[in-house]
Amino acid sequence: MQGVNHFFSVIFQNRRSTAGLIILVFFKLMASVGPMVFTLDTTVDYENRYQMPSASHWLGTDFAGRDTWVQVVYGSKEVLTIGALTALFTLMIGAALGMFSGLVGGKPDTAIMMVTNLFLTIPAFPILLMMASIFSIRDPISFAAVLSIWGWPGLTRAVRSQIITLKERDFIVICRVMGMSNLHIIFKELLPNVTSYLAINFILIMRGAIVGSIGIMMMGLAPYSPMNWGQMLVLAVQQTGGIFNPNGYIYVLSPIVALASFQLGCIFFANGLDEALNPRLSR
Amino acid sequence: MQAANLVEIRDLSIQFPMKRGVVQAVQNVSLDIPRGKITALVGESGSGKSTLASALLRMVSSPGVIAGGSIKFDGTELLKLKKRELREYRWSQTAMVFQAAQNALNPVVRIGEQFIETYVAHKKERKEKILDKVKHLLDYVRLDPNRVLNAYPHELSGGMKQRVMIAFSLLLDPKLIILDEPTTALDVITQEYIFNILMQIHKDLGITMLLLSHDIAIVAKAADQVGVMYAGNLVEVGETCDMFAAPKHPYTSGLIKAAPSLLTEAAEPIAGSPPNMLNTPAGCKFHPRCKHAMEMCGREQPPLLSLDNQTLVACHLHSAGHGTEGGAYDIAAKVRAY
Amino acid sequence: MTSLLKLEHISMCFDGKKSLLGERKEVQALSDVNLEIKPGEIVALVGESGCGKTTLGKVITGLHRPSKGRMYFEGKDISGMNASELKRYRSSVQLVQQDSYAALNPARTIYHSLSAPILHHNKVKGSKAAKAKVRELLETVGLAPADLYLDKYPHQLSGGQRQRVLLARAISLEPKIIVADEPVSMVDVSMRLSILNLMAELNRNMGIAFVYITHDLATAKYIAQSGKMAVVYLGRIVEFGKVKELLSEPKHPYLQALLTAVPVPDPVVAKRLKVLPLRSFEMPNVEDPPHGCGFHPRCPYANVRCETHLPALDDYAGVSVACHHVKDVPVWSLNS
Amino acid sequence: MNKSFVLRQLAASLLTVFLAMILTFVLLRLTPGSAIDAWARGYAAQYNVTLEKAYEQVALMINYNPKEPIYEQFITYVSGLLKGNLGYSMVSQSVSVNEIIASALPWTLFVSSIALFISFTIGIFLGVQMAWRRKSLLEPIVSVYSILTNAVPDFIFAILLLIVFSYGLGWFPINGAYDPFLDVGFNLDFIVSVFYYAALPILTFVIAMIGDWALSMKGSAVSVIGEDYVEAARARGLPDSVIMKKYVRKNAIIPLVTQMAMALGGMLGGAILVENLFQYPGMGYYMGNAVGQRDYTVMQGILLFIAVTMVFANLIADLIYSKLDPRIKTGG
Amino acid sequence: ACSDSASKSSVNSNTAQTKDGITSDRPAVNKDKMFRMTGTWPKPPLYQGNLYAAGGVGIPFHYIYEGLFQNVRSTDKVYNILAESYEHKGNQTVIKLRQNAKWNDGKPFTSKDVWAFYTLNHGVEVTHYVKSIEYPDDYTVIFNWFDKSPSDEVKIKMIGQDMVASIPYHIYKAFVDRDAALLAKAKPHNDPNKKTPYGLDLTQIAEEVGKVWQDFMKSNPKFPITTGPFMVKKVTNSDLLMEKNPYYWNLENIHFDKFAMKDPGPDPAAGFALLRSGKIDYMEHTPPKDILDSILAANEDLVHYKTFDPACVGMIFNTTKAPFNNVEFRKALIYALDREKLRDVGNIYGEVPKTALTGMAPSETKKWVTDDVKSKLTDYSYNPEKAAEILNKLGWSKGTDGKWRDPQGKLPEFIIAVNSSWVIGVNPGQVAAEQLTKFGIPTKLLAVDGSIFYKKAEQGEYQMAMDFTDTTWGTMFPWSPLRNQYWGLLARMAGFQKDKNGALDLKIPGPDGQVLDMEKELQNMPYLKTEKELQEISSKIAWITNENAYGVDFFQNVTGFWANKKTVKGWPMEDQIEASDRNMMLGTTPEDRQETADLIPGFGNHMAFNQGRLSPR
Ligand SMILES: Nc1ncnc2c1ncn2[C@@H]1O[C@H](COP(=O)(O)OP(=O)(O)OP(=O)(O)O)[C@@H](O)[C@H]1O
Ligand SMILES: Nc1ncnc2c1ncn2[C@@H]1O[C@H](COP(=O)(O)OP(=O)(O)OP(=O)(O)O)[C@@H](O)[C@H]1O
Ligand SMILES: [Mg+2]
Ligand SMILES: [Mg+2]
Repeated sequence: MQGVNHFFSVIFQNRRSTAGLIILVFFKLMASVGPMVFTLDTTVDYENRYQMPSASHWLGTDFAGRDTWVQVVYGSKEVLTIGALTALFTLMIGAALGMFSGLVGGKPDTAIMMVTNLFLTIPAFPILLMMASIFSIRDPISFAAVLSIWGWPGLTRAVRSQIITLKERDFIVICRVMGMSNLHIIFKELLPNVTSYLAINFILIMRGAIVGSIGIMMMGLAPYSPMNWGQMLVLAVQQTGGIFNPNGYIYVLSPIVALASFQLGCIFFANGLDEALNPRLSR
Repeated sequence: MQAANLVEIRDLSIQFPMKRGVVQAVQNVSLDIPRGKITALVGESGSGKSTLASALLRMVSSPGVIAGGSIKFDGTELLKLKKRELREYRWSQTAMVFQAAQNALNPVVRIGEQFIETYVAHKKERKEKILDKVKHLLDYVRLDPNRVLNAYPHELSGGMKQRVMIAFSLLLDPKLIILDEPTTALDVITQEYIFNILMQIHKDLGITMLLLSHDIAIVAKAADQVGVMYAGNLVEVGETCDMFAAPKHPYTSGLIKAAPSLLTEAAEPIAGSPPNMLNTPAGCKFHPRCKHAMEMCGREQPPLLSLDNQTLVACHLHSAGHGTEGGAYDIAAKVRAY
Repeated sequence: MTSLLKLEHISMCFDGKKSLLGERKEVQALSDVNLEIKPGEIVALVGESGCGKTTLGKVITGLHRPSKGRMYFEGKDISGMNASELKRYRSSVQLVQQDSYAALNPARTIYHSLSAPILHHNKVKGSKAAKAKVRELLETVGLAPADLYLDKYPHQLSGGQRQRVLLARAISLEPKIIVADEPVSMVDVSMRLSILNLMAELNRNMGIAFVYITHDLATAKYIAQSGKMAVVYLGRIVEFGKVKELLSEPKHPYLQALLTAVPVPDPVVAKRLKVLPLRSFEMPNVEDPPHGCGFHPRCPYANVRCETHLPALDDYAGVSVACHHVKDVPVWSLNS
Repeated sequence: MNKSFVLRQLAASLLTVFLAMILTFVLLRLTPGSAIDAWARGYAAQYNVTLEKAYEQVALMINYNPKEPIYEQFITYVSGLLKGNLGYSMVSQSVSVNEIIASALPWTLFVSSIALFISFTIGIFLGVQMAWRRKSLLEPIVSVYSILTNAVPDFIFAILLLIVFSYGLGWFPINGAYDPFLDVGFNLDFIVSVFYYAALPILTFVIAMIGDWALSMKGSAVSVIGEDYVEAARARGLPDSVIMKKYVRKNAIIPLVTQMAMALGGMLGGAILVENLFQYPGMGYYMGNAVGQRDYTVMQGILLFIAVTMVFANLIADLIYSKLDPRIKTGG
Repeated sequence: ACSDSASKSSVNSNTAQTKDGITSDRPAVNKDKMFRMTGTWPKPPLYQGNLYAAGGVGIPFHYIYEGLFQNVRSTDKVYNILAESYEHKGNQTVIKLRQNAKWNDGKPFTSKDVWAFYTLNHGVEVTHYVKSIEYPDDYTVIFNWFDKSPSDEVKIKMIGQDMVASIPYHIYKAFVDRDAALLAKAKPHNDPNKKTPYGLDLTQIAEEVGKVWQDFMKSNPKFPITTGPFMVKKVTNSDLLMEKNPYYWNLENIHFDKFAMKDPGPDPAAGFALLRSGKIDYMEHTPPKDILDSILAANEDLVHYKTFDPACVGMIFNTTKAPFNNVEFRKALIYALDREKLRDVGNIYGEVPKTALTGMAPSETKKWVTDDVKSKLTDYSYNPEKAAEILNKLGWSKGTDGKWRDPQGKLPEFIIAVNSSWVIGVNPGQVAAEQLTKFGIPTKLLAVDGSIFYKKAEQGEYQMAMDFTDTTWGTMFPWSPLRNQYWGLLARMAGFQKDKNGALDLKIPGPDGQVLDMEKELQNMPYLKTEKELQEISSKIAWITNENAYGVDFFQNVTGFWANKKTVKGWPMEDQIEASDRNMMLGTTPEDRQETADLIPGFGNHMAFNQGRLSPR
């Protein structure tokens, strides 16, 4: 409890991280509560396409006369889900391998690092495209799985080097002197020291995954899901001529702005998170 | 006729505004550094020694600010120097041997070049001429110039780097050299060796030195005059021998007694722990740890007063109304065992 | 009384920097070290930086497996111990490190750091008992009232307080011996003595033997007044004996040089210019140590024999010294 | 430079390349419903041959016979690779992957090295300025800029640049690598046209990368500025310009060298969408087409090629690194 | 040379354009006599000069290759191209070739080349109906049909499908001769229903024939050797340059010296930008209305033409999957779709039919369905009440949550699958899924990658699959769309039963109650001689298709093209351009439609050029 209070007090001390938190909470609410507040009416209303913002259409309407704001709201859910799942998968693989590799050392470490380096040398984006066509993407889970397949190596390397420095630290050495078990060392001593790092990475991977998912949509390798910012962007930019219609600019910009502000929130929050979760910095 | 004091610090205050409050790293400190002498500042870690010294170069690290006071260096007011004057002043007037000398050299530039670029920043000179001078200086600190000049810093041992730094400090024939714990990271033999060199330099060149240390034994060895700092305050200033013979401030005597020595068996720690600099006690900063603390110590901060011509002390035991109570504690001269 | 811990011909060799194709340089951190520690004894290990003190400490605590030699704990060879004996050895030999900040997990509270080992070793059962025990430990090391410290993070304590926490942790498993590796070199001057006093107290009251590692001879003298002292040079013990005798009458030229270099907090004595009885101030390269006596390149008394023959650690006037010239080396005194 | 260090690095690099071979090989074999089966079936239908025959023909094109045991397949594949044969396009079967890479690589190298150089130079400059003047407006501006450029995929910039400068103002060509009406060769008109046509792609990459470089450099420079030697340099009265150049920049740039190698590799393979928008005949363009057409051999060949490039770029980065940083003198 | 207005002079130099939109005596705008358009092609190093090699030669195809005849899609007109004349003599068709036709390398085009084409590329449809093809002299080709032969009209249209001048004998002699020798070894199988080349049993030689074909494919000149009006000169990623073929048999009609093609890439905006800036003279694409208007507004020289695409965007039900195996259920779904809205997001110019699916494009039913049957075709216009009524009758019930449950009380969840890269399909598909969901039948659109979609759709993986429906590409007679529906991909999507011989096993009562064997009727169609016979059978099939609701047309597609009237003249209906505000209506008269269709490369290849219709201004 005290920890939670402390956490928020640190977050709120920093203007950036406060802004970040507010933005993220806003999007989280958008994704969870939004669909209950706004009703999605997908009925085509061609006559009223590309309308400018008004009281009834906060962000105007799209190429088929549907409310853009509501689409952004409904889209946030899928975007956030994909991002969060990707981050989760990546973290699970990346952190587990990194910790194992760093702690065990020796041959397993060499082998894991070899594979990690290998993955790092083969560019991610083409592989993403390849994966997207190998495993047909159907839902946010498979989307996230594909996005995380090539996402873990960087994290593994970073976690490993963290663990290696931690491992030599005196407080871990003492654990060995005192005959503590490896499990204790991993979960009670090491993990708390990398949580802040992992939490920041969670946010950052999430944000990378969202950009990646848009690339995949752009190449037409992901399922059509108009309530996804990425797909909205693809539709607006490539398929419906939003960029040729001055009235369509709001429609084109909506997903971009939503994306950019979400990422802004991620980065700002990550800045503060480091301080909040890291007792050393919070003097 | 030159003034006897090279540096006169008056009422200097330096603050570090932090998120959780302001650190008063140096508080109303007044200190004279006599020309041609070695003045030492002792005090625990965090007592403000380095901060005070950095003010002499006008290099208080951010977010620190000099909140008030004045520093007269050889008659010039340092705090009023313009940017350009300041740059010229640094190193040519006051040089410094840093606390972490290990890291005071640019790791990717050869040492010789660092000497040259520093020289050139201040005076026009031919490269060969400069090199001659540098070689001379390196010789002086008993290093092999040919090897050192072409070396990168990491190729030298800690003791060697420290000696390079000493040579460096002499490069522009400054009037004052600040030695900020020049041997903390080194072991005893190297420490002794380096102090021998420093003393030699002092003897040969008569340069004024300001030595910062928390090791009372080092101070005893090197300094002519000692200032004792506690929590940003200067609590006592006096001649070295006088001070060791008869420390006036309870903290000073505590420090002297707390130093284990090969000479004596007895030693006694100072109770309590150093103050939190963000939240220092009211009144005399030392009173929570002081055996002789009185009611007024928690209320009023004692001023630094002159006891006689030589010694200054900031302690209510010695301020006017309480002078008689000095007998309450016995810091009479110790009988040496030898 | 049998020895608590006995080291026989211990050598420790580290691989130098790796190079796949090039030759592998080795660092001989310890060579043929013999040392005996009796229950409740204080042994100070002194020597220059890099001479192998920490390595020896780590060998004793079982963190390094020596490359040669045997180590006996209560008469039993460590390498031949079964699991329960090993467990006993492990909890009987504890370590206190130099950097109290690094030695505590920054992400966990003092209570967590202290309770984990005792719970793990079943010294207490349940969190209630653990809390009581931790309180007791904290109070033993002078951190009273304990409740003030339980929920603090390491960075919220001062250096001296943290060092006390380390000692509390070290004694929590009721050890027989504590290796204290420069426990006060990073503690503020004003508080060094109190930590040393605490250690002496633990030694006296609980009968815990201490191996006190330092390069500060003055503190070594302070804590090991009645104990013993081993002077380590380039991985070897070059002089060993009672602290008092060693300090009043150092035999080995190296110890003499060390003592000369120690500054004394007395301006009258200190200001006399001392001449170090040394030919060179630089330590030899550990990767390529000199032949014969490791000290010969720096020793003012060295001769050809020193360059070729390694002196053995022999008894001489009640202390053990490893020097060919014990008899010829002039008597040293602080004033010389 | 230590010889054994270089050799060791080289050995590690070769091992990675070998693993990359295995990985791309495995990836191809993993493709759904076996792309090779599908290919062979299609082949049999199209050319009216038996399935067996089709497999043989397909085997010729992909460098190994999918009917053989895996290790033999791999050996055939690798021996093909050793002869420098990356296989043939599955779509245009008379064209080898080698030919495709040979025609694409120069364009990509041209654009990405210029873009990298420009963005790196500007980024470094901005980064040092940001670190040096902590309170200036530059910091927040560049940070927000960098966040935005990271948030928006780079092809969006390409589209925007096209809309403004090409479609709108008409200052730059719509796409292509050079004026088709000019003779290809070493003549001034042609060279000018090559630069003219590359301007927007380069600008796209520069816009997308500057922020990152600036931020990386800022991070690195801030930690350098916190180092004692910078403080010491100031104490020595060195002018700011010297400190910034010789102390801050020289030290802060070192960790970025490896990033640079990675960035180059990333651009070789990652510029799919951008190169496609500009119809720029680089690696990403062919990669994108191969992905679109499921031309697995081409994808595999290009991936392998990029992996090899990356490995050696890293190797070179390591060597440069140890040149720049005298502290890294590895080896016994 | 055929410029009709060059001589007209205008005194008023301010009036740059005369009433009919043609410039006067000002210097030529298009000095280079260049025609510029957008297109795609395999990018070097993948570009090569063999039409049959994988990847082909791209859009330039339409301007460089020729056949004996040219069929025009949508209007069904046939032009003589390399054939000067033809004559049906019993079971023979004798074709006289133009004597002045040459390959672009200067070699004459002869009957041997025609023979070579049908020998090497013996898989084309015509060969299934002929015993042999002879070339008695250099300029005569004789097709010897089997005894039971298609109608004369069909014969010519079948030959018209083939780009005969694409395998120059002088280049591919070795392969042609090898193949001819192999074919000579094969024995006839004497079964007229088995459609094989020249009635031969090829199983014995299949392997060797395959080898020849494969070797042929790998033998590529750098650029195609063709007889068409233009020839490829230079290829880069973004540009392809062609020049007038100096050997062209009808050279005086070709008014352009150069022909430049630009690939705008994946961003449609690039193409539009080229148009606006006047950098191209022609582009095929009908963008959404807003884009169209903005482009027209941006460049006054542009004109947009439209024409009906004889195909619909629609979807097919998988009749093997419950509940789609129930025709009433299928009907209910169709009634629940508001197809006007689907059209709005798909292609605003498209037209929504009242019928569900007739097997042929709605615009064609006018011609091929008799009035009698027309009146019997069920009207499937949007009618949710009717849909609900049907569902209720089927035992479905609508819950309070607004969702329908099947008779077992289960909540259905349906999928409409579509090829994700099919731009005009995806949006209407999504809206269709939303409409069904809103109606109370939860449905999702599954946009599947093209590489997987067709395979899975054929295997009956999806309940509803989208594609072009009622397609009438190739030649226009009703056989083509109908066989598409019952034999082709659409049939497999619908899951029609087949017997063990692979024949369609579908016997259904027609409008008059008489049961039709669909396989037999379709097999017989090409042999029908009169239009009346054709109308009769196609009417019946149209009725059957519509009543059985195998699928639903969302809307009939409209395609169009852009023209630049400043640089090129001769565009269709030039006199109406200003009147219709440069966005031309769908051609109303057959002549207008013909003129427009001829110009679209996908419809009429290079007719616009070799008839001299277009010329530089
Ligand atoms: N850059 C800084 N930012 C914030 N606080 C600082 C900074 N530099 C010094 N301080 C604070 O100022 C006080 C005095 O520090 P200073 O370094 O002068 O002490 P010191 O006596 O030199 O200690 P040490 O013996 O450890 O070198 C300390 O409390 C420290 O926390
Ligand atoms: N893990 C290791 N790998 C390689 N060499 C090592 C290792 N640990 C110590 N050494 C080397 O062994 C020698 C002895 O080191 P040790 O740490 O024991 O010295 P020390 O006496 O404790 O020095 P200090 O007073 O600086 O702590 C040194 O030369 C050191 O470089
Ligand atoms: Mg300091
Ligand atoms: Mg040590």
